[in-house]
Amino acid sequence: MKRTVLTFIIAALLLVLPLLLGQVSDFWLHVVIMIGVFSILSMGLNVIIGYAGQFALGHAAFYGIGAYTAALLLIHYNLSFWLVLPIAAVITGFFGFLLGTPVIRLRGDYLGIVTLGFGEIVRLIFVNWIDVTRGPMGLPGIPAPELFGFTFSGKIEFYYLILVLVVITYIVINRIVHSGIGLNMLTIREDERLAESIGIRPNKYKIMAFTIGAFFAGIAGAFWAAYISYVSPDAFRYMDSVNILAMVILGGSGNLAGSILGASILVITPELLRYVSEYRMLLLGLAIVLMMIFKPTGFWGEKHRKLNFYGKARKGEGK
Amino acid sequence: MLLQQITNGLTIGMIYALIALGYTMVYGILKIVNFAHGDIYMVGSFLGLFFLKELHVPLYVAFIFSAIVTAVIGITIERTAYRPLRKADRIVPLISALGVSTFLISVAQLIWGTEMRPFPTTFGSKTYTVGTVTVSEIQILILVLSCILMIGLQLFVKKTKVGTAMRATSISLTNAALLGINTNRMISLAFAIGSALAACAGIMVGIYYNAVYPTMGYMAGINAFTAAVLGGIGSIPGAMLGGVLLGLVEALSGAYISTQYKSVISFAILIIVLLIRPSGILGKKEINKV
Amino acid sequence: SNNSGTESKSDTLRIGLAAPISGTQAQYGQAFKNGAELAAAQINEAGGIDGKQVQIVVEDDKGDSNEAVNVANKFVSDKSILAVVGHFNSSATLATAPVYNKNKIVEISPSSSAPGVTNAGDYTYRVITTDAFQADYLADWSQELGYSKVALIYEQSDFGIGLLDVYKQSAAENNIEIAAAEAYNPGDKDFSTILTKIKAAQPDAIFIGGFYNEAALIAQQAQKLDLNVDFIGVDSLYSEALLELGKESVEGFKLIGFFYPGGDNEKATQFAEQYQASYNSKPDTYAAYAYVATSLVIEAIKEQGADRESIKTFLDQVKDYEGATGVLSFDENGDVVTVPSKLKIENGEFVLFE
Amino acid sequence: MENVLELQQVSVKFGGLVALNQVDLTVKRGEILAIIGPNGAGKTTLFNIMTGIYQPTSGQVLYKNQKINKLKPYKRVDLGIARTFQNTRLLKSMTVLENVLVAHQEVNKETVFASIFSSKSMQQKRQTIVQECMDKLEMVGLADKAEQLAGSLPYGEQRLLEIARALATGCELLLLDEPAAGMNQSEKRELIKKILQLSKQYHIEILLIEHDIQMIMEISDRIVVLNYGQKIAEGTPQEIQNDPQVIQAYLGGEVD
Amino acid sequence: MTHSQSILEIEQLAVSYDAIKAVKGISLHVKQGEIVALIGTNGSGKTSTLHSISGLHKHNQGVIKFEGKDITKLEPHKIVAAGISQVPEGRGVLGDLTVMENMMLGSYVRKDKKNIAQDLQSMFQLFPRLAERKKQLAGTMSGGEQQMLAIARALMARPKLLLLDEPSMGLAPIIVKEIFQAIKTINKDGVSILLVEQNANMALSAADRGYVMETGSIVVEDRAENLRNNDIVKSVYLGIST
Ligand SMILES: Nc1ncnc2c1ncn2[C@@H]1O[C@H](COP(=O)(O)OP(=O)(O)OP(=O)(O)O)[C@@H](O)[C@H]1O
Ligand SMILES: Nc1ncnc2c1ncn2[C@@H]1O[C@H](COP(=O)(O)OP(=O)(O)OP(=O)(O)O)[C@@H](O)[C@H]1O
Ligand SMILES: [Mg+2]
Ligand SMILES: [Mg+2]
Repeated sequence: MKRTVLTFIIAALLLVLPLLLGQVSDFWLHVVIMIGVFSILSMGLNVIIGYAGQFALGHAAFYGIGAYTAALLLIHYNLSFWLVLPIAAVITGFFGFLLGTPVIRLRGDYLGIVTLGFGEIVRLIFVNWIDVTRGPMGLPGIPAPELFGFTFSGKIEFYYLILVLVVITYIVINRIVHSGIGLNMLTIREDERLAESIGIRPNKYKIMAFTIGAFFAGIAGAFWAAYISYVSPDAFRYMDSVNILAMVILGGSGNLAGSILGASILVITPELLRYVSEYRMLLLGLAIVLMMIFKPTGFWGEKHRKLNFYGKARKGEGK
Repeated sequence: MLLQQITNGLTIGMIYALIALGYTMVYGILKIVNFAHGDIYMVGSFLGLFFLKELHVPLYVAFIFSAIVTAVIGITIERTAYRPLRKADRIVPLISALGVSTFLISVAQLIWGTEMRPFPTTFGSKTYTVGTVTVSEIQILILVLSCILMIGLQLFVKKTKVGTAMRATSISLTNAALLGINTNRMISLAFAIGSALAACAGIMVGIYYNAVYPTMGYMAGINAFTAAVLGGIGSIPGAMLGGVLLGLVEALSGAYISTQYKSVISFAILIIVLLIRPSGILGKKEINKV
Repeated sequence: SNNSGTESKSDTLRIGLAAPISGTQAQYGQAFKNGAELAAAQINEAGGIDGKQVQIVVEDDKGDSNEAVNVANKFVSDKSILAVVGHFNSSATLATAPVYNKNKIVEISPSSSAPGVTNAGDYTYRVITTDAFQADYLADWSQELGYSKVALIYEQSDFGIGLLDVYKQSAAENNIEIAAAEAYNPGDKDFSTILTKIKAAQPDAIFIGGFYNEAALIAQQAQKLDLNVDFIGVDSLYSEALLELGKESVEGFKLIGFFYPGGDNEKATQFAEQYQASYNSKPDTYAAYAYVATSLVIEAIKEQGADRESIKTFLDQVKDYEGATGVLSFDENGDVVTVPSKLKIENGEFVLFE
Repeated sequence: MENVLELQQVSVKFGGLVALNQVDLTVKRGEILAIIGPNGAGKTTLFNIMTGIYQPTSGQVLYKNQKINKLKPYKRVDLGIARTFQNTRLLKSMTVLENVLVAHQEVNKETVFASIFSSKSMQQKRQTIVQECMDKLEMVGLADKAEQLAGSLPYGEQRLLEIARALATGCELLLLDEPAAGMNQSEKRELIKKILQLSKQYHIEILLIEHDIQMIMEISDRIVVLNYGQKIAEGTPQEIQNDPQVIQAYLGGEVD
Repeated sequence: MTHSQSILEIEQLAVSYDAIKAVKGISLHVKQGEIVALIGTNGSGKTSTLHSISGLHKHNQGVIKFEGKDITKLEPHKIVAAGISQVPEGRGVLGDLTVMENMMLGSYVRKDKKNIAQDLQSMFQLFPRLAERKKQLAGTMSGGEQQMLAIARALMARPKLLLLDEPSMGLAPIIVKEIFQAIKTINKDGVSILLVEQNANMALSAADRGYVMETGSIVVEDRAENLRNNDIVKSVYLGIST
């Protein structure tokens, strides 16, 4: 009951937020939109890291693939954004599958470095495949989405779009991780060998995690391309991957709401710290260390993981 | 040209290896990837610069001082940023390390500025030409010192009591403590050694390129991490081999294939090697006994 | 949410400066900041504009288009910001151009030289010439210098590639053979592979299509490899750092310069002196460009009042403005029109070539 | 009696060490077969061969007359082979119930599509799954701890949870590696009852490694004795108890 | 109560894990030269007690004294250095090290270097299997072999007090007999022993005294031979129906 009320209040707030922020400044609306983009990215990565336990350091590459796919389709083929969005997601998901298939044999840090390498390779392809990507010059002039003949021109439209995308992402991933799939992923995260000996195919679920994570990164990328109307390789660097990773961990790996929280913290904090100019990065560094020390399992860690695979089947859950 | 390229590659490789050694030290014992390691290397390099330029000490003294101060910094970082997270998931210190890295870079920028700084020593610039190959003094120093440090470290870890105790600590903190090992001290020691090695690498690189700057740890860190993994993370000869291999691959692919794609090629090779040997070239296979 | 035309009500005149204050390009950001702040300090010392002080509002874009867009949004939604000086990278300028143009606020880049910036929008200006211009100029000069075989080392960025493309084309017209064209990725510090390759090709000169830091490393490493050729480059090499880092290895470098103190441009000499007095170091090209860009905005406010739109009007009308980087005007695309000098390094100093 | 599992001339080598040497072994329908032998005799290795953790260096493994030598561990679970571990292996940060759920075959069959558009029938199915898993917990006496984290269970209960988990796979052949280790006599008593119940009531074949000779005598239908990787004896509890070779190698001189 | 000749003295020890109270204020002691058995049902808090003694678990109440000195707050490695060794539940061998390295680490805190080689020989005599497998990685040893290693390693420290957590677990009967024989021998050499065991029969026949724990409390304390005739002990731990 209390939960429903809370959900309702949050929903109402989110709906009127742009009006409130519109009064303050466009900038904060932009920040909120960025939170949305990173929430999708970190929720996707959470499936890979928080649930399947696969250490992936190349998430920005998927984000980039989504953005470039969308940009190229929108610029060269004049397709509707509403068609491009799912296509970009599917193509990116396919890349997730492609990456996942060979590397699932690797564990821990070995996987980390390979995904990092994958991320760099993808970025270098963006940089060097000039005929298609225009290399470091990037792709400018990506057309804005249209809906019923109405062109998205302001931030408010993009805000509602990202809101819808975040909600869909949350619901879909939430259902997946709270199903048998999620349970099996958790098992693999904890003990892969054990998983095998109770009948779970680790490879299947690892690839699935990569595919799901990449799919949603593709959505975020496509949105970003349309929103900024320009893509260039420097937005998809290794540091961006690490940043998304930090969002997952800080918010609490294995908890989707945590990912949104993590994205919010790590998008807002640097913006707030702009007021201290020279000391900005120094304080950001300190802030990250302090947050981790005080919340080693993230703000909403594992403990908040809802055991609702069995939903109402068992009442009185929790501790 | 081939021989010259091999020499070039070997030198870069040795530098990667030296940084990778520190990586492997810390990784070997705590099983965390110390993302801040590259930045510790940067700090070591700046400290070397400071001792040479401000205190006018001889080069070898600069090496020693910088190694000591950097070791202390390494220990401090471990105490403040990693130790409180000992019980947390292995991935958590990684993020904390990221914070440390950001912090170190900005501190360096505040103290030393953002510009690239030259290294105030004339040592190392003398060159020798043998046939078609030109080698500089500093390249020779890098090769020799790296080998000495590696062999010394390997003997220390494998043959001494303290070394064995360090390895015990890396396997299980609890069980090592039950044998009377001061695990905290072992961890501090690993950080100290890793950081001191990074400082040595930092100074040598500073001399080699005659350039020190706050973000120098970034690429170095990634390359060293790659080298450590390629050779088998946690293995000292592995770090060495991985570093040298990476350096050679970069030089040769740059020379004969494409300079734009040389990182692509070295990552591709890394991936292929790992697919064949999932724990790196000299890495130990995971014990598979239930 | 259209903010153009709103008169600032506070007593300060605020100009935005977007630059990579942190990250791997922080040094250029620092130069930007110094140059821009010097321009503001000078007008403020002189009593400001109509009694109002000029304030430079610095925002860090890390040289990353993601961050740059954040910064742009921050600037445009702050109604007191009159114009923005920045960004450093062409990709950042391109990424933010839609934001500035939509909000009708001038963005004047001191350093984004990529050809693409030309069409970025009506409110996008720059005080640096395009890569095309400089590369073309350099190719002509190369012929005058009598080079018949030139090797290129360029940064794999919009900047380097831009230079490469144009130089290659103009070189062909000037009967210069391109002996090799080798790219490096931003952040690379080891050029021994590239140089060994180039050594084998035996060129007359090497064109460095990158920044002064890398140029210094390249020269030093070339020396260690016993590679003795001429080096040429564009204005991105003009920095005290090149001399300090490169020492005797950069002796004889030939480069195009727009900013050159100590020559016949008094403004440049003045700026260099004032800069030296304020920051105790010599300015590089980027500090000078940022100074010029900021000065132009200040000039606009002085002439046309503190209003976003009228700053644009002013810039469109600028004719033969005498600044630290030479005499300049803007064409209809907001690109600068100006004439460079030829420089070389002699006895550890930049001197006029001839 | 038909053979459920059959090992033919199975050998396992680790470097120079022969852990199993040409072992023949059959598990017959409905029986409880105990494997005993000194430490390091190769008992656990035998389990590892059967469950696919190790591949035999030579020899054949047959399950219901089908060759399963090369089958991955999870495929063998599909066929109906499940096990517990000598050193307990639980998902310590997950709850007791979740530890059992993850082993349930139906949980493995859920698809992405179905879980996103989670239907009524799916919800019902999940309820059945949970109920079945609770039954397994009930059986080992851990139902009231379903919501506790597995890592906080005392050692003995961790072993019971392993059994519940193995049962949740819907196995037909259950391999228990020292299930009574760390239990006292009365707890062992309980365990014996449960094993017998599993065997007789649920018709599960059980293969059991144990060092508690009294317990072995009480529950096993047949005993196989290993020593240095070799099968040195096989027979009924009575036969084994009086086998001089067994007494000498394993029991140590006297017989209780 | 004080026991002047006690080597280990625990007073009102309480151990908790977050909300769970595993040990609820127990007092026990081990006299110099004694073997004391601690038996109890699953989850009664035996391991928790041992962990508190060796300093692995710190969220305790109460006082633990060793040779009269308060060790409650000492770090684990200092406690080992003071003379307490533990054979942990689940063996705790260092899997990636060889058998030999594990053994040598056992003597890590020893000051008398001379006798180490000799002690090593006597351990190898006690457990010939370990001598055969000096170079094998401890993690690949069989369960029982690991148990032998854990015991031998703890003894290499030449402790004054040895804490054994279920040493007979996973061992073949013949080895169990040998180990209990060894425990008695070690004890004769002057080492005091606190023995946690499920094999109550063996434990009580080796011990001088014993405690019985249930759900965090000590319910019976007596001389070992008396405990063997205690009704509860007989039915629950010895499996003799009364
Ligand atoms: N992966 C491995 N590498 C090397 N040796 C191994 C490996 N696995 C097992 N061994 C050796 O093989 C032998 C048999 O081991 P196994 O675990 O099967 O013994 P066990 O009969 O189960 O003994 P216990 O009763 O002590 O558990 C042992 O000597 C062990 O050291
Ligand atoms: N790490 C832990 N976290 C939470 N609870 C724990 C933890 N370790 C033990 N417990 C709880 O403390 C109680 C005592 O456990 P302990 O391991 O001391 O029992 P024990 O007597 O050694 O049992 P066993 O004979 O099974 O080894 C149990 O209820 C157990 O669930
Ligand atoms: Mg075994
Ligand atoms: Mg216990």
